[in-house]
Amino acid sequence: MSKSIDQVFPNAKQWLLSWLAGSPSWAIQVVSILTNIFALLAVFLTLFALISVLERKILARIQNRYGPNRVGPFGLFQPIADGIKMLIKEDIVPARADKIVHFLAPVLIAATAILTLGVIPYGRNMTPFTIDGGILFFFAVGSATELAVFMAGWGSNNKFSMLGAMRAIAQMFSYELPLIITVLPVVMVVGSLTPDRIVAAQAEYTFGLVPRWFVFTPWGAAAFILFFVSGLVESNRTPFDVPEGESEIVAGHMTEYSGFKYATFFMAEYIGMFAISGLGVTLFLGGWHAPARVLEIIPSYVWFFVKLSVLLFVYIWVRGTLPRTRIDQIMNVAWKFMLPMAFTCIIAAAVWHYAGRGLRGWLWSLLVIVIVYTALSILLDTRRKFAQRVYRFAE
Amino acid sequence: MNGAAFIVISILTLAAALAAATLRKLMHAALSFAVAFVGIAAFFFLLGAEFVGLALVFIYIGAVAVLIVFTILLTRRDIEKDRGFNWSGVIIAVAVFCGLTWAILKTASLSIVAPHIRALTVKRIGEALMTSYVWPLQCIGLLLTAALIGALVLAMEEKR
Amino acid sequence: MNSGIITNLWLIPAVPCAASLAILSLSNARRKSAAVLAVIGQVFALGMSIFAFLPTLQTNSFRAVQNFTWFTFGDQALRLGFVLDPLAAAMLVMISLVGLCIFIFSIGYMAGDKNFVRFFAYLSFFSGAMLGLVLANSLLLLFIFWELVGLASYLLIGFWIERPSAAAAAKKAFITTRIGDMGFFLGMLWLYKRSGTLLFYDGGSGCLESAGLATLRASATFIALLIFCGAMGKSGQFPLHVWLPDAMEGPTPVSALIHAATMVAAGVFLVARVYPLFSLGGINGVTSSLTVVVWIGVTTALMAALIAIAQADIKRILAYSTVSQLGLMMVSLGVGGVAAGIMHLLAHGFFKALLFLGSGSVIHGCQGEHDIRKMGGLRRLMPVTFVTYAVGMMALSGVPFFFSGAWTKEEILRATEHWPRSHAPYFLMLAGVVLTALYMTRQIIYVFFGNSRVASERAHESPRVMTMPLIALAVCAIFFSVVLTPAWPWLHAYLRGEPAQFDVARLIQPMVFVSLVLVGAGIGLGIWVYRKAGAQDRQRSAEIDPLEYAQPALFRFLANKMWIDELYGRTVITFSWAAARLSDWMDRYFWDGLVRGFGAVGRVFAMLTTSVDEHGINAGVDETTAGTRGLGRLMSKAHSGQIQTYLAALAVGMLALLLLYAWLG
Amino acid sequence: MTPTLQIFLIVSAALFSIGLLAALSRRHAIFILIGIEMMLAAANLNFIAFWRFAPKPHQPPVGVMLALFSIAISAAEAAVGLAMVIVAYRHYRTTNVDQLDQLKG
Repeated sequence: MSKSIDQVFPNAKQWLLSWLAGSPSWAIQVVSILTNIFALLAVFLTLFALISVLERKILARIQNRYGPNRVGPFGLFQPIADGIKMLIKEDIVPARADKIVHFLAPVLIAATAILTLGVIPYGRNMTPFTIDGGILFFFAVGSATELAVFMAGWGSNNKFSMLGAMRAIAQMFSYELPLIITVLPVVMVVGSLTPDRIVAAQAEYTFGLVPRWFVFTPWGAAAFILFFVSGLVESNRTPFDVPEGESEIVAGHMTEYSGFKYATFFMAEYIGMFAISGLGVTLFLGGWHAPARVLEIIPSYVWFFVKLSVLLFVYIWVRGTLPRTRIDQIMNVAWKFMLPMAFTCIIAAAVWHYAGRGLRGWLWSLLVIVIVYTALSILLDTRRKFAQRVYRFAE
Repeated sequence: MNGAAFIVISILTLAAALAAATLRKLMHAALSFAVAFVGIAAFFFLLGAEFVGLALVFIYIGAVAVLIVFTILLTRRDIEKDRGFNWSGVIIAVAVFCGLTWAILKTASLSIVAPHIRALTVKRIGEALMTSYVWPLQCIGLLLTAALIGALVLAMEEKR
Repeated sequence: MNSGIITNLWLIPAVPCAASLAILSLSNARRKSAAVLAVIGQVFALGMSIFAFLPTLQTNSFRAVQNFTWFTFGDQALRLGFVLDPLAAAMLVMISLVGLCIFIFSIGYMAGDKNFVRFFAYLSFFSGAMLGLVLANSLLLLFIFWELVGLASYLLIGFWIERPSAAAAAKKAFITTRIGDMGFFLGMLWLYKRSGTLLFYDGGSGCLESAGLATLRASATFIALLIFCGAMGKSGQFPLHVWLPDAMEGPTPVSALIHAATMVAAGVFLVARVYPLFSLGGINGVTSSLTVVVWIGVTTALMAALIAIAQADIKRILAYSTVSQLGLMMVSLGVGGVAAGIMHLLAHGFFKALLFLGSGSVIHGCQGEHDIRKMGGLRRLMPVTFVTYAVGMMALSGVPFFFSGAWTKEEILRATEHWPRSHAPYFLMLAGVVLTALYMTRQIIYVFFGNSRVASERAHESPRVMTMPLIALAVCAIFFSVVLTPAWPWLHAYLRGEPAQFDVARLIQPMVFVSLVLVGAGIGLGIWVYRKAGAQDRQRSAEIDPLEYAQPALFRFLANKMWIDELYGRTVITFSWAAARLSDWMDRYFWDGLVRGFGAVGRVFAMLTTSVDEHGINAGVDETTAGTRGLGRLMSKAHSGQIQTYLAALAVGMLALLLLYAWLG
Repeated sequence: MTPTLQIFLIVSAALFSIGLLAALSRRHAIFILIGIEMMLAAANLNFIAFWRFAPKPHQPPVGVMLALFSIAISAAEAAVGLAMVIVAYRHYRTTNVDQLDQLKG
């Protein structure tokens, strides 16, 4: 019974395709692909709508107010209202803008964001597109985001836009390195770039209770934290939202966009966030596997989305809690701290592997990480640099 | 191998490449350049070299194209519109194309269809890179480091 | 354990050298680090020396070597090595112990010097080189360290480079010892030619072992004498002793370390080390080379003792005393008392270092005054210095029973007494003992007794960092005698490789009484002669010496160091000058004229060929060049500087290749 | 219709010629770089095509390896080349290669 619930979506697709039994093979292929795309868009656009209102509500709660509660029950129809508003707004294009580039930028950014969603396994047998180098595909397509952001900045022919785009590209470039390098230990340990394999490698349980997710190894934990922070930067979220910091440069590269184009940017940002979180779940949090063997009766996709929601909640939580950092601090941390630590994760994973993947390896890799972390904090003089600031005149 | 896909991809690639070579606005040309490389990556996918295609997209769209647009941004003053066009180049290019095509068509042994081969997995490429190609790989690493530092030093603001 | 220390012997010289390099890299202000580094290096050397000393106690005639190939030329391998035997081990301990005391003393003595750091670098360097010299198992390696020691000595004598006299003294020391080293080097070459090896001990085939010695035969005498030249230079033997008193221009710790305790002993050590060469083919232990050694030693010892009586500089007196004692050691070696000579060398190392440091303390207390006639009454002002100095003085004079110098000196006298060739050295040595006691008494009366004079009025005791080494060395000078007494001649037996027996009866023997009488005579004479000198008060500080009063001509002769420097000035140096002038003249007029003559001939030929060139060959070449230049101008038109043109040319070239390919196939 | 090796090669030749066109005809230095990158890509396409159409498969896949290395090298070339363009622009205030002719013979 639980198995059929688990496989309800693949079975439904099979049933759908069985209607085309007599058609040529390419037609079946096309329909299959279209079904996948359709399902993806449906799920994630719904999720986008849901999260956009949830974020506002959670933020409101953090800031001790109510948040949207007028449209529909608990304000749940707010995104629909927002969507209608966005759609019927006037689409303003600056007179001296590079019209084509200005138009293509939101298209490209949304397209890349949605493409990256395609390789993540959402449940048992529920990977929309199985590519041999899925992880590489994720990053290859994701790197086009930078081009899109640049196009937005350039096409608007606006100083704020250009500056915002430059900032965004600078920080995205800087954090793409730790982001990718923190993925490497997982790829190394699993020996595959395929997300399905990575998920499968985390299937076992120690004593049937503690899952063998990579986040529970020292290198995995360290890599996950680095990955998460880099993900925050990649999706331009607080506390790393200098590219669109409204108090400094209006809205960065989105300054000259309005109406539906603006909504597209907004959506692309959220979908990028989903994709990064989804990848994090796949790589470190065991993908769609249940956290304990007994809990496997609950369908796999439910687990995936539960984990995804937890991560998204942390994103929102961080946004509600932390102030915006300065650009030079962001850059410093990327090159001086994140990058060396990311490399350390690779070494620690190797140590873990060669020490037998058991308790011994666990302790050794912990040692490596602790040593490098300590050395780095001494070298970078973090105790002094990150000390609480003393305000001498403000009190 | 799919003929329809081939036609679509080649038209896309060649059109984008031609746009990159001829468009007046530099920025549009650079973006067309990126599109052309997407097309080439698609070719690689079509030929079964997924990894190379992904690497191509990763490097060219993610890095080289961004570098080019940044360079355009930094040298913006005199190039809003690039007027100069050298027609002799067109003649030479066409001549080269004709020569090459003629040579290719003349060689009968080239008109073959692709045999069935084992899928080229990332694992196989990785094994080759780490065994028989490990020295070239190291050399490339060195070269990239040198290029990185060299480019930095070149582009750094000169002290006066 | 044995093999462990043998394979690691190289560490003993290496660590102080490394410390020296480390100190050199420090900035001038890092005084404390420099001193700490030097002392640590020295403590390490001392520890290693004691560690190396231990295995030599376990068996009699212990000897272990560690040889290695330095480099190979042709089919010949040049081999070096380290050796550990009682001789080396005893020297190691003495050098490192005395060195350590002097290092610590220097911290106080040099405290005000602005080149403190450099000083310690040199000291460490010297210590390392000296330790290496002692350990060398190859004449070549010994020579290398010998020269390094010479370099260190040069650097340290000339440490106060801003003083012209110091620079001159350093130069003098370097050149004088170099004259001796020339002989050493020649001897070494000769030895190598004869025996084909420079290793001392090499499992039976070394140059000091029977197989090696057999190849030498008659040439051994000359080789030994040539090597002795080196020893003469380093140990300040007549006639090459002139540099040693001048070397007192260096800082006092340097005098103590180099010119009393260790470096000058290198000559004696060298002779002891290659003793088989000297004694080869001797009858009753008498060979012609050893006879030379004896007479040189006797001459040096007496002459230096005489000169010392008439000196006024506190350090110069000690310097001549050193020369005299070294002569004594040479005599001992020459008459066959090798162990006695080395024993005296070791004992002398302790008490002479003590005396020099004591004089350093005195000089420090008297604001840098060297003249003993301006001191006086320091007994009350510097009690520690006085007591320790007195101990050193008595050890040097050879007061029996309690002081190390006495026993070793008696040992030497006993050996000299039984020399078959002649009894003259014995009696001359007895005279030397009296003289030693005399000049030391004179010095101590001038410096410590009587009234305060010009320089000693504001004298004060030195800081603890300086007095502690003094006390340590004084204790050593006394307790060292424990292993020297005839009752238990442990050191003697140890050096000779025999077991030591304990026998109280041997303590009382005629030589003790002879020595007691002689020393008593010397001291008594001194007190009698100089009894009033000490009492002179400060107004009469320029009072003439009692001896000068009695025998002015003799005193002047002695005070001017027997005019040996002047003699050299008139003879050797004048000759050198003349030779130099002659060479200069030859260079200028004779050889130059020859060269000019050839040049003139060449010039005539050159004129001839020039005319041929100009009119015959050049015309053709000019045409060719013009043509080439025109062609070049034509070609450079193609270099438009336009990248795209080049690129187009490339493409056209490719097209041409394509066409060629088509045409061919 | 299944594409043959010839067709791939012709496409690659066309790409090469377009790259050559960009490098030869445009006055802007960046176009020369773009053209060179396209020519290199055409060569890569050839490598992959020859690998794919080889009657006997290679082990290791030589063509793919060559293409990978060539991509890496061309990336390095692009980085250095663009840095040079920036430097030249800073120095001569132009990126027009016609005016960058100080080495004229």
